[in-house]
Amino acid sequence: MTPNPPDQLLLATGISKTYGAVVALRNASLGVRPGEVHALLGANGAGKSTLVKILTGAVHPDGGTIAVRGRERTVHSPAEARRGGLVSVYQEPSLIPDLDIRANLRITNTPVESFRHWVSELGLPDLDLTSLARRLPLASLRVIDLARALANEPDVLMLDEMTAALPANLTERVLEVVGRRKGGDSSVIFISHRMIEIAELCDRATVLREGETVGVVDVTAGSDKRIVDLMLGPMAAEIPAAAERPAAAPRPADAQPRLSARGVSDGRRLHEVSFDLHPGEVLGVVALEGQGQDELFDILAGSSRPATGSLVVDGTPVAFRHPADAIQAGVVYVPADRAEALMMQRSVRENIALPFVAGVRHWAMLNMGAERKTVDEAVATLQIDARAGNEVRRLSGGNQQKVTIARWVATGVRTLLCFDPTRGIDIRTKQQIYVLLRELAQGGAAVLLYTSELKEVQLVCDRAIVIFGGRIVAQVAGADADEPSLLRAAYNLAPDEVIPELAVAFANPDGAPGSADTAAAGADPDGPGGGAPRAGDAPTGEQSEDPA
Amino acid sequence: MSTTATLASRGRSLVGRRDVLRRNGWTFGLLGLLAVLLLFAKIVEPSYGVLAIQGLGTSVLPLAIAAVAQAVVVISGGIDLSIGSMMALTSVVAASAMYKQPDEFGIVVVIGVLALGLALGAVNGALVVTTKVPDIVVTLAMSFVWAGFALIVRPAPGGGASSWLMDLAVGPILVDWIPKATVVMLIVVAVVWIPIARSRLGLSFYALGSNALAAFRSGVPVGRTKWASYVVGGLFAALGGLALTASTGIGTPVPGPYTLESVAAVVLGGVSLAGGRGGVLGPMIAVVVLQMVRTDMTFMSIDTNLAIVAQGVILIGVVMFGSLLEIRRASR
Amino acid sequence: GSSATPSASAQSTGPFAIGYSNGGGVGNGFREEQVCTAKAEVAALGTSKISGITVIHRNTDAAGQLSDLRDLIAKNVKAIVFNPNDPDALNPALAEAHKAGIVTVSVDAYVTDPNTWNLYNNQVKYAYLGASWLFKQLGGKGTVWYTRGLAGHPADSDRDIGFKQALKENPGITVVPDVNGVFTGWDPKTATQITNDFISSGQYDKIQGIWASGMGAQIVDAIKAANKKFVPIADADIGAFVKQLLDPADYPGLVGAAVTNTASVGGAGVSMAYKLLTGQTVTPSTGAGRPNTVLLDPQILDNTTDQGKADLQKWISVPGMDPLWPLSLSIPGWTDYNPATVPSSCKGA
Amino acid sequence: MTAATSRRPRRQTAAGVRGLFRDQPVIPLLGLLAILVVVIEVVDPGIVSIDWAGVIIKGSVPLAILAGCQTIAMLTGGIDLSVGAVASMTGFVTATMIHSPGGEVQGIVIALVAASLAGFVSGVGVGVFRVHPLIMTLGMNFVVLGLANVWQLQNVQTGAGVPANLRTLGSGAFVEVLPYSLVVFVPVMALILVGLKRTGYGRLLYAIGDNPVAARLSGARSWQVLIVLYVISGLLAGIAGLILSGYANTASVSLADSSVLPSIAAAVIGGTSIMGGRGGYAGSIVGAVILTVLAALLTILGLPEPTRQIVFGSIIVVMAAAYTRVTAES
Ligand SMILES: Nc1ncnc2c1ncn2[C@@H]1O[C@H](COP(=O)(O)OP(=O)(O)OP(=O)(O)O)[C@@H](O)[C@H]1O
Ligand SMILES: Nc1ncnc2c1ncn2[C@@H]1O[C@H](COP(=O)(O)OP(=O)(O)OP(=O)(O)O)[C@@H](O)[C@H]1O
Ligand SMILES: [Mg+2]
Ligand SMILES: [Mg+2]
Repeated sequence: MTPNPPDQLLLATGISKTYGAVVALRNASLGVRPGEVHALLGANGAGKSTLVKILTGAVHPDGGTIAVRGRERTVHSPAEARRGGLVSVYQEPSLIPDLDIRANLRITNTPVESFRHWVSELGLPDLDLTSLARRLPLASLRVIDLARALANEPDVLMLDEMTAALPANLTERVLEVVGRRKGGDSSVIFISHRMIEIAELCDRATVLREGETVGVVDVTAGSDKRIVDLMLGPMAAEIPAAAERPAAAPRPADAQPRLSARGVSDGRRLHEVSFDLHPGEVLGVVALEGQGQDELFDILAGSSRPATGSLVVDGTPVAFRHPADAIQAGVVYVPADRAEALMMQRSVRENIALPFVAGVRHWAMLNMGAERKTVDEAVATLQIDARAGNEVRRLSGGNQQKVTIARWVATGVRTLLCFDPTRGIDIRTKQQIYVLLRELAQGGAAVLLYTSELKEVQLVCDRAIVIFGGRIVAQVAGADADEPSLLRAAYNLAPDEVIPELAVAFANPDGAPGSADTAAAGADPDGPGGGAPRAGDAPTGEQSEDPA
Repeated sequence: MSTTATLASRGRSLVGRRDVLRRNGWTFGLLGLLAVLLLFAKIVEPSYGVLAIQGLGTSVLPLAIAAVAQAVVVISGGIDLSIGSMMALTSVVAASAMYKQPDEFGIVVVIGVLALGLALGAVNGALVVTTKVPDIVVTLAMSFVWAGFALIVRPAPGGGASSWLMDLAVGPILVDWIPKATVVMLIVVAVVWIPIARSRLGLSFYALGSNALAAFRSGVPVGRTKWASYVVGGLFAALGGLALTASTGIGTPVPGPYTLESVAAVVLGGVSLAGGRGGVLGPMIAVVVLQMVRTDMTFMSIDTNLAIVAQGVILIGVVMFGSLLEIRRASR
Repeated sequence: GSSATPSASAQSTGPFAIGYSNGGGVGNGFREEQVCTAKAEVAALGTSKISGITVIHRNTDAAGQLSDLRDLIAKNVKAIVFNPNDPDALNPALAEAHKAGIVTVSVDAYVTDPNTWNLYNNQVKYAYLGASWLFKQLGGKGTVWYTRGLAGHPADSDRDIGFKQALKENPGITVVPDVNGVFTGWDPKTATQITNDFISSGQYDKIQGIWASGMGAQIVDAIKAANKKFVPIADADIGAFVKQLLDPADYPGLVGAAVTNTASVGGAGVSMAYKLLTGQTVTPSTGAGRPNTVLLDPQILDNTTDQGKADLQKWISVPGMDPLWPLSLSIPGWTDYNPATVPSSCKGA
Repeated sequence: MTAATSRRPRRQTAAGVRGLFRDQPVIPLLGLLAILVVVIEVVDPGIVSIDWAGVIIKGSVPLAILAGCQTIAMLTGGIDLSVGAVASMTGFVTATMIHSPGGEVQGIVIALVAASLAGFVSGVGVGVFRVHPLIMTLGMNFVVLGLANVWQLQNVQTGAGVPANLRTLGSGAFVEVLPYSLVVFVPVMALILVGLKRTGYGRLLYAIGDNPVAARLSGARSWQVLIVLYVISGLLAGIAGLILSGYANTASVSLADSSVLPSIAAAVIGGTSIMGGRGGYAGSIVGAVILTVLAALLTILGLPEPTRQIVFGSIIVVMAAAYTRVTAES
């Protein structure tokens, strides 16, 4: 792009923020030009979210200056920022649960008409404005949040891990709508841990490391590696190579499965699901958003009971009434949502040790020494940055995620149910988690892994089952679980069909009219819509092959 | 158009309808219960009639208004344990100021007392917002402070009330069956609350109570809104104090049992103590229900101590019923 | 005051249903005993005269008692006996009762409603008697600790008047902490705590006497626990206190006087209601300062003389009564029951 | 909110101090207590002495135990408004039994069982039926008061009287200095402190208060924890009631009512979050002592009742505010 520095639309310099002892941001800077989509990248704990919060007045910086269109200004509150043209879609949906959508719009002075326009652009054309936010699925909330932001016609739109929890078709819409803004006089700041989206969407990228801006990169075909190196800095070297998956060990036919599901249904979204999970294997679960995988994991983890069907653990049939029963049977669960899994005000130690004390049998005196030992081991194994460790809420998202897993690793896990454990965390941490899962399997544990990041299947899983419309529609061996075929399976399409959304995604990257229909046509008529997050990975993958 | 949307929205419109029922269902239930209790009274005591209904209207007046005050604060995600004391203070001020004064002056006093209520609420709110001490603690402590001031104003009960004010609290209006007190109460509450509820402020109350962080990010001035909720609460507390003076004709410095009873009424009235949900009508009806329960027990000459027990059991029972509904809804 | 002219509507020959309203002090010895005496009187009069009594006893304020009275009116009772939470506040309901031809009797404190009869202990006199006795003990000079009841309560305010009358007559007496005294809130725990603090701060050593408003027993026990010498104390005829006065073994050197504050007003109220219902004449006390009022003059007894001790002993008529309950269980001319029946009549609705 | 209220730069050191205080809330509280004692000594020179301390402790013990009920309840995001009625009931029931043969011990046992039972019912309501603790315990307060009063009316004649041993326990002191109530309080205190810090059950109280979902997913059955919690709370209230009746040498069904609000205030001043998940018992104890000293100060100042109340309330706000500021979360 043009070397001579054009007028910056938004320029933040020397931003710093410390929380107690921890430095979230030290001298971070960010310059955004009019009409560009600007990526904000960084490992977990780099300070991305915090920076965005500062730019929109949600957090007040300790130091630094923010200038919009050359004029310096201090932003006191999100409302003020919005009036000044700085609007952010935060990571956590910021709609008010007990108000309906219309009220939510009113409270942000959002023009309803243009909101309607944007929300249908984004794929929810007949959203009912009178429904309570509390009752809407997360994905819809994210989209509504974005539509509301767009309807406020921001100069600078900031998206913090916007696509992290979105189904494929919605992700496509978001990327496409955002892409369309290029070249205008407003710009977008885009935070994501998915390089592929960055490559598809962004013009330039600012990279944060440990709260500091370490580089600004023009996003081009080859810039990925550069960016990763910047993000990880010296650590880059230590990245473990993608775990070597040994050829699936030949299993005697009569080998007893660790956990088997027999015709499990929940009565609503899950139908007749049966599979075996063997010791020493990582079994992947692939599904578009809302195909019943949540219900399946809830049942396996003992959070809810199956309507019909049965579970068998180590050959003995079980009926879980409560997660405690599952844990008793050695079946443990790592939810995707940290807020569900962690006691934010308590220490890393207490969080990891929680399962030790849960049962009535363990209500008596604790063996502090033994506990410390186990916990420290777990912290070491997962390389948790516990600087801010006496209150988990002060850890960064990535480190919080590690704590949720450490809890079970510490107890010596037999059967591990992981629901999208790498959601919204950085490459390095992801790698660590892959390796960990493999090691657990090697150690004889059985791992069931739902992932929304399809390439993880090939990296980590011995085999994968694909769920669609609440039924298992395919089983794929890990080796040949390449993304296109997984995606086809996930959409329940015959191998030869193209996936229309993918076609759209690169047929007209700048969003030609009509793309909406094609994209919609892609979703299966009767299956609940939604899609594989990261489906966006596919197109550019193929783009290089045959530019349409 | 996309299937996500259709499905989602289909599901949603169903949900939507359930919401409508859900939002008012509890209030309807209370009205039903009230009808039953009234019928029961009529059966046990056939002479139960016009006078009793008018008495009912007067009896519930102070607590009903106190419940509204509490509801406003709770909806906004707070709680005010100083309502009883604020009522005592405003009531003694009113009674002392009106004592042996011409009726016209009474109007001035009423306005002054309402202003006082706003001021008391403003102090509570300012303390809650600026000190960041949990509102339960702040208002609990302030309940001592306001009660102290009440004792300074009037070491002993006494004073007087303008005749027109007392007239407002007793007797029928239009028809014998309509207690004037109830009509007055509904009008006053409507005049104060409806404009607020329709305004951006009312919306902010619910937003704040529902999720403070989301509210802040949506541009709700969190501090000011929380403060405002206490101010409005204070205003209603002052109205409650006036209701006390109106129905008794005097002011009593020792706070009545209104603080905790208002909390109970608010919960029985379908307002979530977590904030963000409910309205002011439910709590008012809940107060009438509580009063009728007492009346029915009196008619049945139930041992007065067992009546106290029953009061507790009913409080627990109704809320238990409510949370059972919640649990069942959640499990479905 | 003029003699009673019972309302025509009331002139009938029973049996009458009676309502009883007590607006506070659930569990409080005085208030509970009051209700018991009322029930005892009903039993004594018999079902031919009183068909039954409906008691509403709960902790509430004047407004709350208004609604209780209205419930009783709606219940069609022929008479309502009540212990008022306020002299003026209940008048609206009382007027409604009068319209409905219901006889109303206020006990333990007066109300200003012209049609209601009042029957109560003279609280001004209560304080005056005790204070005068105390001041006389001190020979008219010295420092007295003035411990009161519940700030803002009518009875407490009346007693304050009486105390100050006696004080005016004894210029040599100084009052600590000040003329407005310190409030126990009629709460035993507070009374104990205040006394402990008073003692530990050394102030106790500087006083020669204590005037108490019903918490005497707690104060004496606190002094005993601190191993201090007793100073003369005037209080009410609460069982625990009188026992202390009569127990030189456990309370050596304790000199004190007990002023009656009988809870039998409950029973007396019922019998007065019956008299009025049946058109018997009731002669109001002269000098009550208000019409339709019967003042029960308190008596005072002390343990300085053997005679006094003997009379105090007589007060403990029903053995083993709850120590927090006032002793004098009957009012000559006003109560018809046998004091021994009071405890048993507490049971049941 | 947190973001909304975050402030301008702070010195690292200040942050350090703050961190220390956040983890050791007792330190600033002891500071406040010291200040109060100094004030009281200034107001009334020579008052602060061994026996004065004894008197303060005597007065603090029942309050501190009741504050214990509130502390453990608050850690789970709850509260216990029934302690007043339960404590009074326990003292009263015991007193009505002393005349029956072997009544004293028997009475105490029966009373404590009754107290635990009341707690059990609250626990079932809160833990199983998910009734809000504020409402559940408020209701129980009515129930217990009513039943206790029925009991009183049934037993007026048995002639209640506080057992001599309870009187010694509540108001006596070893060589006029060390209150005997410490004999009961110290073990209770130790149990609660250790229980919260060193036992699995204590951990679960924090866990449930902080994040019930996480606790559930980790295999904790919160209803069990809550039922046990309110039983313990009832039992503690009962013990407090016994000491209180000895302290005032009085058995009345409303004896402890005036201690409920102070017990909550003590726990909150002690740094236990009424929202759950944060706090501890050490702070509550200091809180209770602070409130007792404060009451003593007000008595010594001989302020008229209205002023007493105003000062009492204001000081609670000021101290809670100061404490919150010192330990504020960034
Ligand atoms: N409230 C807080 N108190 C203490 N430390 C904090 C707080 N918030 C953030 N931090 C620290 O600041 C650093 C940046 O955190 P932040 O979550 O903003 O980074 P991030 O780029 O969003 O990381 P992630 O991708 O894992 O979310 C981390 O080390 C985190 O522990
Ligand atoms: N103002 C604040 N006060 C207290 N805690 C904060 C504040 N800001 C952030 N935090 C905490 O710091 C942690 C990290 O902050 P941030 O929200 O920036 O990252 P994150 O949400 O973890 O991002 P990601 O989802 O990418 O991992 C969060 O757990 C949050 O609770
Ligand atoms: Mg982030
Ligand atoms: Mg983050």
